[in-house]
Amino acid sequence: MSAPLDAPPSVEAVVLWLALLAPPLLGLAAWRLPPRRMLPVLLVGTPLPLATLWLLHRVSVGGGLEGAWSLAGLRLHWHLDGLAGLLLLLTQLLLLASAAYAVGHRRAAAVPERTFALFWPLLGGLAAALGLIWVAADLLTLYAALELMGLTAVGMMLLPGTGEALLAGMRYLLYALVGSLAWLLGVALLLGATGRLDLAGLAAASEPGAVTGIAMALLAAGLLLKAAIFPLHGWLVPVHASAWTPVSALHGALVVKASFFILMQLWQRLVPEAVAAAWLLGLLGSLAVLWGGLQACRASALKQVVAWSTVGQLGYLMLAFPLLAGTSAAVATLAWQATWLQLAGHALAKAAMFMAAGNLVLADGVSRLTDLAGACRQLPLALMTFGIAAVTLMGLPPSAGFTAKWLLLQAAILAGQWPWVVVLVVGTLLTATYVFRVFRCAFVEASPRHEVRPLPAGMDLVALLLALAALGLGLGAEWPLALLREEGMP
Amino acid sequence: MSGALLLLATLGTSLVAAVVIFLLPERAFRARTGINLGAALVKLSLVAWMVWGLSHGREYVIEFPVLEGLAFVLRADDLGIMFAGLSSLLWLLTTIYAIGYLEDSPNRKRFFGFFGLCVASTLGISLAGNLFTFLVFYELLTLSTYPLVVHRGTSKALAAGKVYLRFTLTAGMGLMVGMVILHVLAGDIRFGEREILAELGPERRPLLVGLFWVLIAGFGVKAALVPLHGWLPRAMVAPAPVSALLHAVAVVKAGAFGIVRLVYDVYGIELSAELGLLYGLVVVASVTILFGSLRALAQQELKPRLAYSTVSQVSYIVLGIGLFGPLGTIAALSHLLHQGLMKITLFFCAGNYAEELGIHRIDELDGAGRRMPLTSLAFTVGALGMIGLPPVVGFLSKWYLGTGAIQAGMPWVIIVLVASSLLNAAYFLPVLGRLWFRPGPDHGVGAWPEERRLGRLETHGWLLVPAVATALFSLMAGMLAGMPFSPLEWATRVVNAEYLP
Amino acid sequence: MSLSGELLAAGLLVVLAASCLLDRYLPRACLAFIAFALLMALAWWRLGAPWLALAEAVMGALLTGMALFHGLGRPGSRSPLPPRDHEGRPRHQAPVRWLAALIWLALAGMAVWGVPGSGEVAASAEVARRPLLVAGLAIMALGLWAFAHHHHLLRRLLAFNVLGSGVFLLLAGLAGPVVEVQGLILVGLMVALVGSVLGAALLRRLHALDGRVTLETGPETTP
Amino acid sequence: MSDALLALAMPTALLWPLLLMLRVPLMAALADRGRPAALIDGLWCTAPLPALALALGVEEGALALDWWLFGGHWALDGTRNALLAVTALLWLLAGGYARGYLAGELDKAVAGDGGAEARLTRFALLWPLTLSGNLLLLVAEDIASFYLGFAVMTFAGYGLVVHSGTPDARTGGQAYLVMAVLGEGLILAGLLWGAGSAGTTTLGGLREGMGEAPGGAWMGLLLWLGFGVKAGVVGLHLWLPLAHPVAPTPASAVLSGAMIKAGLFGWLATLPLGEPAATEAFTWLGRAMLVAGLAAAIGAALYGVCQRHPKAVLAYSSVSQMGMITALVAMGLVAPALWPALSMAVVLFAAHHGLTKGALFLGVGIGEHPPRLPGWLLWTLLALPALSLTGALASGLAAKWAFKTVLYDGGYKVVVTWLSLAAVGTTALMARTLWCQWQADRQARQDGLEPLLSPMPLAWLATLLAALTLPWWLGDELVDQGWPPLAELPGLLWPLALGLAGSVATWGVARWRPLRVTRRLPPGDLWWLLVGGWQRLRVWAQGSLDRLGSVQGAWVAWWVARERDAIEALDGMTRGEGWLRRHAAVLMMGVAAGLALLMLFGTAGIGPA
Repeated sequence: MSAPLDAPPSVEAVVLWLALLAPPLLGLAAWRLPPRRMLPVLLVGTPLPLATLWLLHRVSVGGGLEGAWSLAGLRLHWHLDGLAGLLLLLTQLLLLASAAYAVGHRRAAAVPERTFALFWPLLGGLAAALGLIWVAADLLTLYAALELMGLTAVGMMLLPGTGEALLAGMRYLLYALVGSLAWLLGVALLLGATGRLDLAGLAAASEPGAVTGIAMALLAAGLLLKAAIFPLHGWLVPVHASAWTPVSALHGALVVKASFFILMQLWQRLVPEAVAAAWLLGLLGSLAVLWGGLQACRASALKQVVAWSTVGQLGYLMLAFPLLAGTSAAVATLAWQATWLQLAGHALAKAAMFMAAGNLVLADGVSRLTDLAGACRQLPLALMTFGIAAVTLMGLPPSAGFTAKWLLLQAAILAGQWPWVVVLVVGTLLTATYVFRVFRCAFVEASPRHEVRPLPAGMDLVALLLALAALGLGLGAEWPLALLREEGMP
Repeated sequence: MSGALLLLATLGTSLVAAVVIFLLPERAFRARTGINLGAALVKLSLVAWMVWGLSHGREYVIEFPVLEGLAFVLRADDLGIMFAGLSSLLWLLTTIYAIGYLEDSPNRKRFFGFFGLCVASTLGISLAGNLFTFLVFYELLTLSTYPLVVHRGTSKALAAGKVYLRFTLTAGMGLMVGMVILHVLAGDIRFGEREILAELGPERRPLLVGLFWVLIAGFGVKAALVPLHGWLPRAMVAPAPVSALLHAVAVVKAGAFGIVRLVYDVYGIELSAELGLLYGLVVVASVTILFGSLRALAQQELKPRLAYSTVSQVSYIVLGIGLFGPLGTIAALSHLLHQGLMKITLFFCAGNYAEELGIHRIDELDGAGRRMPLTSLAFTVGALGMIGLPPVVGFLSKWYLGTGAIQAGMPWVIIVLVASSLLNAAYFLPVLGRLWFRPGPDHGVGAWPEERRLGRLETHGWLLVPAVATALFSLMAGMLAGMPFSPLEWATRVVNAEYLP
Repeated sequence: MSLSGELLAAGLLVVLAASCLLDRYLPRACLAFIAFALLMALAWWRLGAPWLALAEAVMGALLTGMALFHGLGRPGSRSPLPPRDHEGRPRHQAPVRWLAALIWLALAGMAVWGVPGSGEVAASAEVARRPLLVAGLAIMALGLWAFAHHHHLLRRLLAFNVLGSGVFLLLAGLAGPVVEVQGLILVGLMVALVGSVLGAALLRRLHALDGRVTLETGPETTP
Repeated sequence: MSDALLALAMPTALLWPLLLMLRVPLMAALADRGRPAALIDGLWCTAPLPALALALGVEEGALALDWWLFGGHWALDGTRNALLAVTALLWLLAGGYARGYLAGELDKAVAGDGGAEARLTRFALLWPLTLSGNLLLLVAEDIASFYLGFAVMTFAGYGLVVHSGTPDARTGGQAYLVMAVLGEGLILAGLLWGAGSAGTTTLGGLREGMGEAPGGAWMGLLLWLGFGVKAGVVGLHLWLPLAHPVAPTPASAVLSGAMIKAGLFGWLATLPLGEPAATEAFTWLGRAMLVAGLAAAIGAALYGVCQRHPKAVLAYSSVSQMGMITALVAMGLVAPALWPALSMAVVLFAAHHGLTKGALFLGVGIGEHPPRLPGWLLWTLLALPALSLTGALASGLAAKWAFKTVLYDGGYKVVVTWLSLAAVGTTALMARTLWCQWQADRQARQDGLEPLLSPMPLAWLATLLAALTLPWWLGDELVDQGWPPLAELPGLLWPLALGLAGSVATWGVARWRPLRVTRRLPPGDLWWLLVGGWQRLRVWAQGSLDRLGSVQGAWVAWWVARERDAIEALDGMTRGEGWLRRHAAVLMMGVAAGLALLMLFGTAGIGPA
């Protein structure tokens, strides 16, 4: 985007855009020169989260940043507040982790280097798309970023090239495209009604009514499909089960949540008072929790369990809608914090869990749960990582999942919305059921030993660090949440 | 060392030990043993330091906010340090025991790692300064004990682990919901801020009663109150040190300690009495006491019998809480320690019999007193204490419970106590009779199921020493109950300082 | 631009879209789609968006068409797709799909009728765009129905492309050919193209792997 | 005696037996394998010596130990001294006797009999332990120590009862233990209740508090029955005739002579005897005790004469004698004014019975292994304590005279008459004992005599001597009634005459036509009924438990089946996933429609806002 700027950009803006645009460039560079070790990847990538940290510090001191580009008569807006900054930081950390993991994965899974080289530009594209989504403040940028994210994600899913992966990727592609068209239709209606594309202007110009409502309904349906919320989650599990581990990790952790993020942004700005519809979303979320949990309990392969768990966990996020719609400020603040904490905790934990599961599968050479017997002896670290990540997913202390669940419960109880309390309780128990099902299989002692392939130590380490981060976020939640609280809600 | 640092160091000792153990390779037997014992000793001395400090009026608090209006609080008060002292003392002994017990068995690294985590959680429970912090460690305890329960990896162990989780996780959820409701109602209640709930309006009273029972149910699962006790006898499949820890310190005590905290430090004893909650507690405890004893009587194997005995004995604590009055409170608090000492002795001994002679059933114990005199002596001390005979500590608890019941105007509790004593006698005396007075393989009658001759003494020294030590402790704590820093004295101090109504 | 011309164009668009979506003979359907895309380009031209028209002609008609025919496979090439779609769907589900598409249509229609007059859209242009709006709605509903109805992956790709075009028409019809709309449509076109290319390539691979032309797996595929 | 000395002497007296006990395993460990040490040596026998010295050397004294349990409080006074002296003396002599009695076991052990060695070790360990319990309970003034002593004595005593390990011993031990546990329970209940309402930890406080407490009589009843188990109150005496015959003779002697008296001491220490302030209910308790005591005194005599084992006869005699003492103690509640004088008589009676019964029991052993004494001398010596017990001689006469005068002075002639009737029974019992011993002696003399200078006869003789001379050495205040004038003798001796006459008559009848009744009246009377009832109860309980188990099994099976069904249903549901996957597009339209409808029409809000 080499467009003339309105005003000389601030240092912060420059840093932000550098941080956003660096990954694709790095990705392209890595395509030509694929990294063979983890350390260079980490070294090259580390400045990005550091830059974001600095930006966050600036934001917390001086309030949100915003700005606009002009491009052929179009004005494209962006803004960076606490939430966007935190999500950006989370994204960069996860990308870095999966990039590092991917190096090890390639080596351990013996993927041909040429095949794998494609991973890097796609990763860079995904990083740029996610970053754009967090900071975008108009629908056009959002649309472009969403599509970029969807296409790069599909591309990454297809990389293994197996029949399953192709099939699942095809399904993902079709549904992602249709979902974006539904979203585009909603955008069209909004644009027609208000003539604005920037979020702030849209919020100011739109008035609650049939048009906004229908537009939001169509748009939401599209985004729900992309976010794999029950009952539109059908494409998610096959995709996760067949993709490479770093890809599934990124996808489960971030990609589906980007759609949720957009939906939340629009919903809060345009139809914050649509209580009934918000309850429907909450209901869908609840069903997702139940359905995902039950399916995970019955799944037979390890990665499937993890994938189904994503379906279930995404449901928790949806509970934010009823808790934010038409409730008191106290409830809304609680629910707002809970949602983003849950998102962050789940992102870290899910990535860690996918990586741990990937390590188990890769090292053990089996994918079925029942074949895991003895894993606790042979692969203690991977299993431990899996366990720590599972603690967050179950929402047991001292994890981020726990703190988020505490906030959600508090919000639900304060608002008197008891059904969500039941959902949270049942969801936790279901999660515990499938998580410990894995452990029950792994703890079996009387089993034939099979050969364990040694994995690069970094793979376990990356996963463990992510899981520990999710755990530490539980008690260390005050810093990010304070940023969120200062910022307030849109 | 500042107060906060001391607290963190105490908590961190076992945590760091656990992490280091996880990092060590499986073969590093010596290093692991050294770390285990070193950490246990360091922790014990740190706790002793805090006991000394507390008795000199020092304060030990550390806190930081986790959420808006919700803090993570660690605070050593008299009551907490009592439990901390128990857990660190018994951790040391159990560690010694476990080192001997698990010699040459697989997965020791995992075992000791989670063992350390388990103790760290127990310590966290004892030092928690509000319900939130308590819950954090309470759930952590559930998680860290699971690998210990299923340690053997047999299908029976895994099934027991499943049942264990079903009970404890469900209870944990109930607890969490109850705590959140309480939080919504009254904000962040630090332990000891009893006036917050007491000052709520009368229209909140029914809600408070309901919440109380929800929370009691949550704690009651770990404390194995009937009918929430189902997991405990099944968890017997775990290795002996785990059973010992589970029954004596960690899990059941955590539940009982939670009830203590809830009644004394959150609701306040007066409010609980006003709301009529204590009578219900007494009834629940009485039913549990009798039910546990009756079930124990029906068991043919040693460990299940001990397990049901735990069900019965832990409820003494609850019973003491329910007896609104200083004596009942003293009974509850001191029994927290007393039961730990006695029960851990019994489990150590049961483990010794199983390890050395392969004995699991009671009728295989004939004449074991001659073969393993010190173990049998320790077992005898524990059993007599459970029956409530002086000078073992069990008598003190029973005495204070009985007199407390009279003071509380519930003389029928004495019937429960005496009936429980008789039942205890009925299931322990035959065991003792078999140990000492029946001719067995050492008298030339029959043979041991699986004799192993683990050491030059009657069994492995690492196994023998802890059992004898805890037996001695429970004997001394009873005989020297009038000495300063004895459990009874400390409980009296707690009551005098904080809970006298 | 006369209204009747617009009406004619709109009607032609709908007819082409329908023939593209309903034809079981795939090469013909693809050809219909190319014609449809060219007509779309014409429509853009007439709306006063020449760049968009160019983009539509190049990306929508030419490149997408090529991609589709690549997906179909030349008769001489290795493992071409059967030119006719034999996939059937159980009859009893058809009403549900119709109903869903109609509700969708109704919703969009309600919203569309609610939109004009509220914003900055010029009144003169409004009338001229009305047929486009109707056509866009119809094409969108048709596309959505077809996407839900068809199993054959190529037909689903076609349906998706038609659906996209419908949405673009609606977009232009609602807000006029303003720069924002052009931007959105341009992005949409690019995405559609990439999606079609990717989809067609995938279809080839899948067909080459195990001869499948649908997503269905297992015994539930064709009851 | 100075406090400091007392503070040293009292723990010494209690700890000495324990030290000797600890010496046993040390000796056993030091001894060579296969050459068992002589565990029961002279030093071992000295266990009660410090206590005896304490009892005889100290008049009054108290010792407070703050660190001990709830605060230890040990004391010595008149009653305690007397009982302590008699107890210690009896334990001392019986210990000496045991040296000889167990010499046979030692020989067997040396010969390589592992069982004998184990039994010997056990005996050597438990004897001093039981002793220390017995001593502790006598000096304890705080409830905890008292209960501790009582419990130690009771449970360690079990080991002495089952010493021989035969099935009979097992049965006797079982009866002993069951009744003891029951008694402990009752005592604990009474103590807790009493101490709880009085808010005290000492026996004195308990006694005073109980007299006035509401429900005090019920506490009294619990304590009476609880201690009554040990003291052989009728109905609770079942263990006595079962345990005594099977226990080794020295153990029987201390059981019957010393440990039974612990029950009596329990009454004296806890019941508000002679308290004028005690409530009316206590009078009723006293009456019940009186009736029970007299019933025991007479009933046990009637049942006892039908026994064949001399020790069983003696056990019933103990029940009978303790019944008489119960009746006397009861008078302390019925007529509090009499108690100061009566208490002396009770203690004297108890002391007399303790030593005399000890001598009699030891005599049974002597009859089985007769020393080289002329027959007439031996039989005179054996008959002397019997006569004393009937109240015709020495300490017996003094004791009888003591309570008779007090009761006469108080105007309770009826009680005296009943007691005299009991004395008739005692005479019959003694005659029966001697007869049984005569039978055994004839058998034994054929097997050979043993030398006089072995510990057994010496200990027996010493006991005899101590028993007969009791009034002269025990203490002046206890025998302040002095000796009866000659004119009163017929009044005191007629029961003896009557009893003798009856015995001779019965003997004559029995010679003419053997009485079968002895076969049908086994020792332990009601015990066998209880055992029968217990068996039936167990069968019933087992049956119902089995039924319960099957119900539970069905319940569990039902739940397992439901779980399986649920999982099947779940699997069915999860197949719905395929449907969801295929119809995602339609579902998206549905979701959009639902959302839109709610947006349009549901703005009023379904959910609570």
